[in-house]
Amino acid sequence: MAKNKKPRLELHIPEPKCRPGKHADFSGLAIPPAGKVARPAIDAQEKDLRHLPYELIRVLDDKGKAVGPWDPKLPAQQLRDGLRHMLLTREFDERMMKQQRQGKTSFYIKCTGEEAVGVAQAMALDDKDMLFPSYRQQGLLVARGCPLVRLMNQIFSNSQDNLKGRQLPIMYSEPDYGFFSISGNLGTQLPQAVGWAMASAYSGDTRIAAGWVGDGTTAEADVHYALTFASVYRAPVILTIVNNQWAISSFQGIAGGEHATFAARAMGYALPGLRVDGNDFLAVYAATKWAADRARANLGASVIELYTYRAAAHSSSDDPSAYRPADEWKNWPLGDPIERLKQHLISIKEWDEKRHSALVEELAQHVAEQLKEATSHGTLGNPPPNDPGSMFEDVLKEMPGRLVMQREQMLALRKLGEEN
Amino acid sequence: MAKNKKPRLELHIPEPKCRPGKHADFSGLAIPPAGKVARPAIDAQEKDLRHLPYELIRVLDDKGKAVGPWDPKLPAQQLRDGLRHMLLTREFDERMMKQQRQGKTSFYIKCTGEEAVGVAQAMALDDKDMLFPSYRQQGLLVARGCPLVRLMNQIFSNSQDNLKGRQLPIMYSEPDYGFFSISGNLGTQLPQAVGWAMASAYSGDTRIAAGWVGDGTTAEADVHYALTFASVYRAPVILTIVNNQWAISSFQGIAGGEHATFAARAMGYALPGLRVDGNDFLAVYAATKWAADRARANLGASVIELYTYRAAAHSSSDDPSAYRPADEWKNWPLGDPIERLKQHLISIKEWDEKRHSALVEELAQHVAEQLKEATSHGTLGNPPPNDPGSMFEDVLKEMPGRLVMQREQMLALRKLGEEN
Amino acid sequence: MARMNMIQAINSAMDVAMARDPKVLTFGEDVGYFGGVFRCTAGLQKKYGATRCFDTPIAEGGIVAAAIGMGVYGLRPVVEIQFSDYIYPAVDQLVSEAARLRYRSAGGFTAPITLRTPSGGGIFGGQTHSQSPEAIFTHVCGLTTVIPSNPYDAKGLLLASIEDDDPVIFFEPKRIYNGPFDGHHDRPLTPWSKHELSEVPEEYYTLPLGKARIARAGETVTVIAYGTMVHVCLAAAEETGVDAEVIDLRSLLPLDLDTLVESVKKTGRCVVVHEATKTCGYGAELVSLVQEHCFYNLEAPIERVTGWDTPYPHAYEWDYFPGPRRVGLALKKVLES
Amino acid sequence: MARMNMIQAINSAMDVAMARDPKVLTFGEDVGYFGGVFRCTAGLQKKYGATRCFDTPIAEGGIVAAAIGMGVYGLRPVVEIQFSDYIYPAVDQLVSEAARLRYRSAGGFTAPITLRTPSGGGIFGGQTHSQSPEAIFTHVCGLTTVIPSNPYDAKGLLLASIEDDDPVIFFEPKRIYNGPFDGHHDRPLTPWSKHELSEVPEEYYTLPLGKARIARAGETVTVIAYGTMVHVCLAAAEETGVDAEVIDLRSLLPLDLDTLVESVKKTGRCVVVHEATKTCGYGAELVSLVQEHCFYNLEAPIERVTGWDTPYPHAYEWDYFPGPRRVGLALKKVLES
Ligand SMILES: Cc1ncc(C[n+]2csc(CCOP(=O)(O)OP(=O)(O)O)c2C)c(N)n1
Ligand SMILES: Cc1ncc(C[n+]2csc(CCOP(=O)(O)OP(=O)(O)O)c2C)c(N)n1
Ligand SMILES: [Mg+2]
Ligand SMILES: [Mg+2]
Repeated sequence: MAKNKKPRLELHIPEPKCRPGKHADFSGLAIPPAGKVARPAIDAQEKDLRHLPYELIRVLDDKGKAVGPWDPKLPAQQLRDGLRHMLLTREFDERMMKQQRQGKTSFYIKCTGEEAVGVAQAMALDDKDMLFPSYRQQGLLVARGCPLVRLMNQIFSNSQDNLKGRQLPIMYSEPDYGFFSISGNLGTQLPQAVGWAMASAYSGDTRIAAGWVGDGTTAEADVHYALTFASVYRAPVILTIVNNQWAISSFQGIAGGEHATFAARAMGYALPGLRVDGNDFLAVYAATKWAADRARANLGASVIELYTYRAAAHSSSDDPSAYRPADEWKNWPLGDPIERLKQHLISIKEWDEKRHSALVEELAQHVAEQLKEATSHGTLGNPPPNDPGSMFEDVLKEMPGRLVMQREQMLALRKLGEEN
Repeated sequence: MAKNKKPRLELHIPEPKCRPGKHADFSGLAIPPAGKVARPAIDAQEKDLRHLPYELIRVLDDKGKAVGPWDPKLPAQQLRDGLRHMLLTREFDERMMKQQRQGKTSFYIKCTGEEAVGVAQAMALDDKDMLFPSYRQQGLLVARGCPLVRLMNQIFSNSQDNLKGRQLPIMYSEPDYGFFSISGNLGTQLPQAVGWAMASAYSGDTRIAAGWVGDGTTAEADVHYALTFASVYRAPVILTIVNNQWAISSFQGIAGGEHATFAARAMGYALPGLRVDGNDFLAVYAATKWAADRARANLGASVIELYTYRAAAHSSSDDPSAYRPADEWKNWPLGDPIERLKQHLISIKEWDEKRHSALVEELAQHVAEQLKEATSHGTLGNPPPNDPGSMFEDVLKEMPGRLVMQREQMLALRKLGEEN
Repeated sequence: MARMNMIQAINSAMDVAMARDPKVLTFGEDVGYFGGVFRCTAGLQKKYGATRCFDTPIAEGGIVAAAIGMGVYGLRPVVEIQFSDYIYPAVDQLVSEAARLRYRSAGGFTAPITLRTPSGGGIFGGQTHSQSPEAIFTHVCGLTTVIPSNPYDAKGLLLASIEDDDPVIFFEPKRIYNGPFDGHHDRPLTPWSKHELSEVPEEYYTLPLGKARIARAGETVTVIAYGTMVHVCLAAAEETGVDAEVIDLRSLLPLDLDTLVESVKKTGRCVVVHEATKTCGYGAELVSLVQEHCFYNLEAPIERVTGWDTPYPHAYEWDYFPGPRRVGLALKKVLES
Repeated sequence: MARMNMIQAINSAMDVAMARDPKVLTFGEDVGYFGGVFRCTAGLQKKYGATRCFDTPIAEGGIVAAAIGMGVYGLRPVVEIQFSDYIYPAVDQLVSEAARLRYRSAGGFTAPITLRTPSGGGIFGGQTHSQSPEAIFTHVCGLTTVIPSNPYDAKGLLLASIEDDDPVIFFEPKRIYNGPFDGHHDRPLTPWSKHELSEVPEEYYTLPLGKARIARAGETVTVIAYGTMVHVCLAAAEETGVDAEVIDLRSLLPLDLDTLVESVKKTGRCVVVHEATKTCGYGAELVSLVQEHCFYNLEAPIERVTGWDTPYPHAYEWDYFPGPRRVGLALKKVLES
């Protein structure tokens, strides 16, 4: 048996470079220049894609120029649409967080700084493709044209809430927009997206699926299930990992990102793993389009790591100043996806400050109107929701006997309460 | 939105090359020559180890010569010990499967063709290192000198069974031999091994841990948990994936092995992934030693894929002729670990046929004696186990009131039964 | 009509379902080419092709998750969990997702999936091939739980489960796959072919979920059981000569409460029997409901006969398994008190 | 002695345990630098270092598995599952491993781990921040289940749980972290500081697991409750003027059956209250045991007051939550029948 002298072992606990009090420091972070990563054919062999998880696909350079083989060469109107959707998403977030602060609802989650994720990916997919998002891709719904008032009604659990007041705010479910019911349980939707994609392939359909999880969520079993099933059955699905550096108060090193990239997970399943500048609208669009074309060609699933930064608090219940430097976002080297696309549009003479402020104005107006309408249907508890009996519906397709009895009990109790 | 014309999607179901009726065909399988893979320093950077999952570490060439940088250069006596342990393991398996066939116990599992796994890995580790095996590494116990009669008593659930007749045969638990309680639930032991290793590091101990799962089991959540925690906390642990090509009736393609190697899983977690000829005693020893040295030097965990073949039925309940060609093992290009080590010893003049048959004879004798002793303590149900009250012990450290009552009830019932 | 054992009846149900509806497919560990370790899917891959009957990675959670996604798409997947002892990795997808999806999406998305899994002991399978975890799922609203006790019911209930628009967990008591085992392990097993309920139509039929079966009409005590225990209870009634009314629940949820209440109001006495561990087993719910609805009719405390509150001990299988003698004593006890 | 709320009491228990025993460490999602989303581990990393209090990957199953491995090594890990709604991914490691290890290894290996997790509703957390899954674990032999109802008990029971040599699931009713919420959501919450049981010794002490507390002595009806519901039941007794004996179980398993039986034999009437869904909830086991042991003393059917058999509906929180009015009506009902 081995007889070498042995050092005492030590337990390693990953720590982020900076905590509150210190200034943000991204000096260690190597950000490769835009345009440098080759764009393989969608039918390239897996062994020729193994470099991708260690690169960073970028199209927009620091001056806002689109460079390199990944430039999707989108018509200016589509770029302006993207800008509009991202601005609308941000304005919506601002207004709704205010509502939460004013006690009009119990909970809210912003995607500030990550707007390119939902918006660019929705635009790179077809309207009929099925989306299995986490709670931070509201940009998908905005880009697909879902009326904000629908989302607001859900957030307020008001009389027009399509989820009948049953769900936590922002846990949208929008079948008509190909947007799956958001689960409060992290990660569960990812292998479901794979199952949906398998069903589409089983049925000889042409629609593909896409699923999203955050960096922290990659540690859950469901992500491993999704990768395994997607690989084994060559499912037409795009699995996006939104690496926004944080999982509530835990930095991505706690999820395994200290030495590995999340895109590298793909290699263990012989899937392409694209690592992409998540704040670069064009890069996100191009990578998603590449993966979609691959899936549509029966070449199977792809993993996309979108490298971005969670500019906002985790949620309305969270205060990041307790665990990270206040100036991190300001110093985040990949900037703001909205500013970068705006700069690009201006640099190609398809946009200017005047039109921009007009647009911002118009969108603020629009959100205000939608909010007015939503509020007219009520906000959380005001008026109190008036159909408590509906609480017993949809547990099963037909209400079982015991729930019929329980509903009667509950309604009797309510009546009694009103009498007193 | 994208408007390219779309082909109908198709669902891919992996299928092995051959099924019963056909002859085994491994022609597609590229087996690189021995000695060709470089042996990196244990403190090599992760990025310099990324080729390993796609190679196959081999030491013994087709003539039985030990070649290349991975040759552990073991003294002849250790090689003879290894041969003895492997032969003993195989003889033990043969005899116990016969016992099962004769109705002396309910269940048995052989590791035929995979003896190098348990034996070489146990010999490459220190006796105090903690082992978290699956049910197919009985070679670990043989190599650590656990008396066979102990294992036989457990298999027979007889009066001397250290597990008091509670466990399915072969689900050993041997604390004194650093061998963790085998679980009937696949994979659960792997993240536990990582937890144990974290505890050892937390305590400034020098002992490392090792865990085993099969190719099929890699799909379970626990394997992902193990890789994640081992990577994040740099746990001193060796995670071995025994790729014996089959999971009961499912070939390794169903586990994700159609296009990827299981060693490649490691890369997603920035861990070294060594892919090794699992029927090459010297290669298995050398790879395990490399990983152990790395762990002891506080450099963290390693993943080892041992490429081998399940020569036996899955278990006594299984008949492989229903799902794979009868002659697969005969044609398995990596041969038989025992034959290969024997050939090597003979080629270096440290062994000969005479000594070999004498050893085989001696071991058969030994197993027969141990079996005689075990049988003298009874076999399953004969005599019926005589301490049913013990069934209620060890549910908790102290027996709770409800179990005391239930035990009384059960014993009363038994008495009644004997009276009738 | 043909004579079928439970395995053949289940296989026939799958065959009929797949022939009738292209949206039905089945998958799980070893279910494809091999046809399942208990052979319940034998021949289906050959007949319907690999995309409709296939092997899966060993990931129970992934199997159920994929099935949910397929259900959302509009298919009707039937998955097999090889042993119910291995259902735990799938609990999150079953409890947090399958059971909640219709509710949380207000009917916008549903998971019409069926999960088949062999359960129960009596086969010397030790603690990881013998469990009866049904009570973990009957606590979860949104799940339907079915447990047949014979080939005729197995086929009719499985077809009904597959057609059900919500998730169904279909437990298959593996000890009675080949015959109506009554707990007398020391006697030869009578094969199903000798039992009237092995007369199974080859064609399509369904049995309603939530309708219990009176396995034996009786006057003096009501015995509530399901799965293997139905046969144990029938044997106990025979052997004690107690005129027990033995009710086979068939499905735990929905529960046929009316049949139970009617019977207990008649007999005034009740014994609840299951193989699962006692504490918080499904028997606790049955006892609670019976005392709630028949309090003034009860003449003796309701007895529970169950597995002991320990893991399933390999060598002591028959001291653990609730056999006819234990049930018989309970019958006498409730009659004497 | 100091005034503590539940959070402070739990934090103090952790502090005392870590100071006394270097084998105690704690980890979970956001428990390290940040100190937990409910702040129960605040300050511990600073005081004891990162290797004794740290963040984990978001993998509840991995957290429990790692804890089991550490327990096997000889440590006493205390893990936090951020919300009990997220415990399901850990069910396999808890049920198949932690609960069975001592048994299957005949005492050769054990898992002396403690799992802390906030449970229950009343905070408008919707269906994934409000669940009470205790009954899934009380069905599993080998697990101990504790639920405190006040700061004094919380500290003493948590220290006892950490010292226990077997796995303990320690539920923390999050609605009473900051005050003894009695269900009157329309009134301001009285802080713990106004409650006698917020008097908590700073130093070490333990309370035995399996010993219930008579929260209110009474003569006419026995009310069995735990966690938040204890305060709801006390309010119900006050407001109805019913002389109820309110029993706070403190631990579900081990169960203090003697105290229950003694009380029901005295009162002849019983109401069981919990927040979890009714069917197969822990209340079913309590009802079964009481009718088994007190059958001849019972003058009315035992009533269950529980959460409805639906997921927790966000906007209808107060129609779902079993409040004092519902409990009060049940008290009257058992007295009138
Ligand atoms: C199964 C489960 N465990 C824990 C939680 C609590 N939780 C909600 S969000 C979150 C962090 C997720 O981080 P990440 O995946 O990076 O997504 P992000 O919030 O950054 O978008 C946690 C731990 C949960 N919702 N579900
Ligand atoms: C959680 C779980 N699921 C399923 C099973 C049933 N089962 C036992 S062994 C086995 C195959 C395992 O194959 P592999 O991991 O390759 O190990 P091998 O038998 O080849 O050594 C299966 C599916 C189990 N024991 N546990
Ligand atoms: Mg994140
Ligand atoms: Mg295998």
